[in-house]
Amino acid sequence: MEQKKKVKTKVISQTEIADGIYDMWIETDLAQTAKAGQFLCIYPHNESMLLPRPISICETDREKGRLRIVYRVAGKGTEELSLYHTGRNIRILGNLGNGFPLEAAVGKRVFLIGGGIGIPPMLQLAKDLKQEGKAAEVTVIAGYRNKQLFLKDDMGKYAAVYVATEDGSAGTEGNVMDAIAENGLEADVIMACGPMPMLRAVKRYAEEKGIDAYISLEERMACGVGACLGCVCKTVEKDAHSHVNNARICTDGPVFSAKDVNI
Amino acid sequence: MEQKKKVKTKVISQTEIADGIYDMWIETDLAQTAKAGQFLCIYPHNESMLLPRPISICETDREKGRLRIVYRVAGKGTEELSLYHTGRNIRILGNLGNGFPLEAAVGKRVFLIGGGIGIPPMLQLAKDLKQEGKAAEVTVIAGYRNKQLFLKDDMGKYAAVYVATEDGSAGTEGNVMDAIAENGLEADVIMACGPMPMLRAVKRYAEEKGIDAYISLEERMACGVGACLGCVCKTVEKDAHSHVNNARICTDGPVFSAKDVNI
Amino acid sequence: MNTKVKIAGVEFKNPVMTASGTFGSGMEYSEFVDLNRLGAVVTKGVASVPWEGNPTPRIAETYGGMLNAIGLQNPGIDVFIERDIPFLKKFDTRIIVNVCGKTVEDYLDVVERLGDTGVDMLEINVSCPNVKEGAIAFGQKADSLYAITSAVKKKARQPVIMKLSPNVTDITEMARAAEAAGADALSMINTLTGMKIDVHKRKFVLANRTGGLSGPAVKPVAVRMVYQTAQAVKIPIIGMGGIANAEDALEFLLAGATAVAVGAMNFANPYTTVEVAEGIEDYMKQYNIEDIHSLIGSVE
Amino acid sequence: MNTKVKIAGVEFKNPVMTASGTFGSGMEYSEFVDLNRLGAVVTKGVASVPWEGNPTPRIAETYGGMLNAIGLQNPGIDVFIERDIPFLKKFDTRIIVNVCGKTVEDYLDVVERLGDTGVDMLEINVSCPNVKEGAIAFGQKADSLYAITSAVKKKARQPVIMKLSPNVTDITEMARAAEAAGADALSMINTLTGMKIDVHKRKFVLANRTGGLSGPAVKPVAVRMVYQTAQAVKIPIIGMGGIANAEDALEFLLAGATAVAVGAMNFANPYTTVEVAEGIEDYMKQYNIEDIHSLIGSVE
Repeated sequence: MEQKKKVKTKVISQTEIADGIYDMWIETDLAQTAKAGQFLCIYPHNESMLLPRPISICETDREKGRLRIVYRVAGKGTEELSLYHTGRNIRILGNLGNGFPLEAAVGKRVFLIGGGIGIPPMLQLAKDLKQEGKAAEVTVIAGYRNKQLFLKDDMGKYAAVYVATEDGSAGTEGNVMDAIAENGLEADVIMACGPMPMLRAVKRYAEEKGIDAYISLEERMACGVGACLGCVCKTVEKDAHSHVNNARICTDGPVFSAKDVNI
Repeated sequence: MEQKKKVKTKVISQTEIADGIYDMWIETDLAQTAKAGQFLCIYPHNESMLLPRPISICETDREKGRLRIVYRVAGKGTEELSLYHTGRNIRILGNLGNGFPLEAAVGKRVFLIGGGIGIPPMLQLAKDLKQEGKAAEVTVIAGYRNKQLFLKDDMGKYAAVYVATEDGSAGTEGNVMDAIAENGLEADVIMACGPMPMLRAVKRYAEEKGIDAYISLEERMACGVGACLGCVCKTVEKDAHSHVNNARICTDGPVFSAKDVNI
Repeated sequence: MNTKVKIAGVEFKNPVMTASGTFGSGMEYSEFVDLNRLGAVVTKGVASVPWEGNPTPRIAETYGGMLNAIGLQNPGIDVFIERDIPFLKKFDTRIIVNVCGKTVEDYLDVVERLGDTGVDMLEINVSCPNVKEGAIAFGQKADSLYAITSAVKKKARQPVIMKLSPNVTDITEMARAAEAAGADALSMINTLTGMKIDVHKRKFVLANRTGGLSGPAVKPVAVRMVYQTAQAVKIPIIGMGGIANAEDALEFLLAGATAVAVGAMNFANPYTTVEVAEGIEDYMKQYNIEDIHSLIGSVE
Repeated sequence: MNTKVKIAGVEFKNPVMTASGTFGSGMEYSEFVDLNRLGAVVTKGVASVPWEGNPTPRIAETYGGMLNAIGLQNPGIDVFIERDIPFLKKFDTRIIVNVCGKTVEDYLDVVERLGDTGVDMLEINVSCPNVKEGAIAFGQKADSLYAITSAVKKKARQPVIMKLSPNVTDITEMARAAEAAGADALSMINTLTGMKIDVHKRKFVLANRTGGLSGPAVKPVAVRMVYQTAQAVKIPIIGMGGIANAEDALEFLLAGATAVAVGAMNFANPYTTVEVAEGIEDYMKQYNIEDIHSLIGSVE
């Protein structure tokens, strides 16, 4: 595994692609090694905020050496971030976490399920699976609040995309599971990121179908590198670090096999 | 007295005019009422710093509605300030303090004595005295560290300027009192701003000559408006606020008659 | 929508007050905010005679906060009664006078003088960390807090608020002592004792060496102490410590405070008090909260 | 130029250590900093058996600081001895093991197990605010602190550092109790107990409700306590609380600390420890200070 590092770099561009959803490209050689499902920690400039903000990687451009993040403004930290203009200094720590297991998709029909701000990592994942070409079939199911279908077209370049919206303004009215049912979709393995209720539904669905599911979890973090033990999740087996069924989402995850965690 | 107010406005321009000395013009209608010797409080954007930075007004442009400040980078707050580019938001509180008493100069030969970062307020003061034309003669004596004679030419437009430098690289080697002696200068009243040792020398000199001196004092401040009682100086008479010989530099000053304060 | 709160029978138009020592007697800040918009003005501490306070520097900025060591400079009760109270009476807001002293007699003297001045409440400052004599000592031992509280209660013609020090092992022990002695309300927290050193001069930044830490830096400690105290006593609490905006104030109300006070942040923004009062109303509208009492102590 | 300091006969190449619980056992941060550059690594607290710690959320950001309520999750002494100590022994730095427990016996059990492991010192954590049982109780009463300190000293084969809680009325009373009971050194401050409330959800942010406040916000309190303690006891002090850079560390040294520890700021910048060590050397060069001992306690 390549070494993690904190770098001071620059914002290449930023645009608001949906209400409160921002799309930023960052210049960094971390792009060379970034894996789908990994995340960055971004340090606010306003020093009243100490802790880095964990944000998942949406897309990587290895040739140009740049990373893309798509995030929702949820507080003071992401609000500051949303104001960064082209050329603004930005301090990031990366690449963090394990990422999704591409090998698990070999020869399989794969669901990529993203809910809300859990959609972004699905873009790079779809891209990688398409380029590797080892998956039998890749289908994205994305759950949105409304018809502001951010990243849908990007993902459409690499996979079939089915949409669910809470207000029914596009695709299936309801959640991602409703979209799967309505469209009679089938898969042999699932990779998912999104709110906890969605991940629980995915875990249940995978158990019923007897298939594997890999889910990306989140929790309040401090260090982002596995030292503070802040961001743990309950595991079925004893975790390697503390031997107490508490795995560290930032380092043992964020992606876990659904059957290994109690959520 | 016009009302004090806190305003969010913009930086018009900023340049470094000597090592670590910055020259900034700020857009604000506070310029209409600003008096020489008054100061502004500037609030840092980096919220790890709560308190406003008191900075004296160097020059006012009433027609264009802009204020000029010239300050030294002395810490994190002024360092942030020094990075503001044209158009940057800036939050200021003004106009604060009493300013120099122009009426005391009527018909008199006036010394304007500035030391280091105490020089800036002397520019607007020289300008006002020149424009009022009621002073018999206005002479500026400015003490610098070295031959980086910031603001000398500006002040030269309104008064004769004599210089002292610590390293002797320009004008009289030594301090402002040495320059007065070396050039055999005379005055009937003094207005001064600068480091405490200089102000003490000015107070002594005025006492020996039996003339009035008005000196601008500084002290660590919190509120800048007379509420916190942080920035007091020792007064000969009981102060009006607390009746304990502790006047508030931010509101009763910063300009005091030298004979009224124990420094 | 009701924002009125009552403490010891005194009604406040809203729960937003000023923290003693950060707002003078209102005169200076009346240039920036309409004092009629505030629930109460809590005055700078006043003693039986004028106090000089500590030498300068009295102020030091710290990360997310500030240290002060003013040492309760004040003009004494005579000037205060003749100048400051009449000024405050011109406004439609409650007047709470912060009382300080070096001996029990000092406190009682001031309390007595205030008896017929028509001020609404008294806040007894037994927790200022910046005066050597008396003061803080009263606020860090339960038995002496009990003693001074009952002595003040005997003399006071107005309801009595005891202002508690956070520099204690168990804030609830102090709160229970004050309540047992008859205090009508509690205000907390006063400042945490702190120190700053100039490493280049290798000197204390404050002439007094130590000072009182306030500002957003201390808010988590203050909210915790208000919550613990609200669980331990029945008398109302006025919560303070780093309140910069309505959300900060709401944290204190949810933790169990009946009212809140804005302190150091007046210095960072002279409009803070009124912005907090308006922000609380906006929050109540946003969540359709009819009566502010449904917020008090409602955290789960 | 000498940056070496000695505590209870143990020499440290420089005074910069890590604060327990913020640096794991060094493994994670060894990806960012060269552990050989540190005076010592102070490990995450270890108990006699694995501890699960508290439910999540365990972390909350506050203004200029953070709250944590990890609850001392740890793998227990067996795994620690077999995995973490060998890892740390690969580096040329001192190893200080933080010991936690719920009963005196728990502490003694761990202290005994560490006796022949070749670690350099023990830090006894009697001040963690996040575990219900034992722990904090030992650290807030002078008599129980005295009792556990002397019990540990009887069993310990290494010098003993007692880590003190700042949540007390008089830190010097606690410090003197530990010294009287034979403690070889003191470390301070552990975290201040704090709370954060989400006003929109009207819920506690931390599952544990309260957590320990650390970060630059608390530095003035920490510096003050180190200074007061240095005046009160003869044993050396390891100072910590919000150290973000060399100037912060120097404040603690000038206040009387013999060494310093970097805690929460490792999270804000993983290179902080080494930057502090280098910054102290730069400062000594700038002011021509030959021996770091001339800085310790030199504030005026």
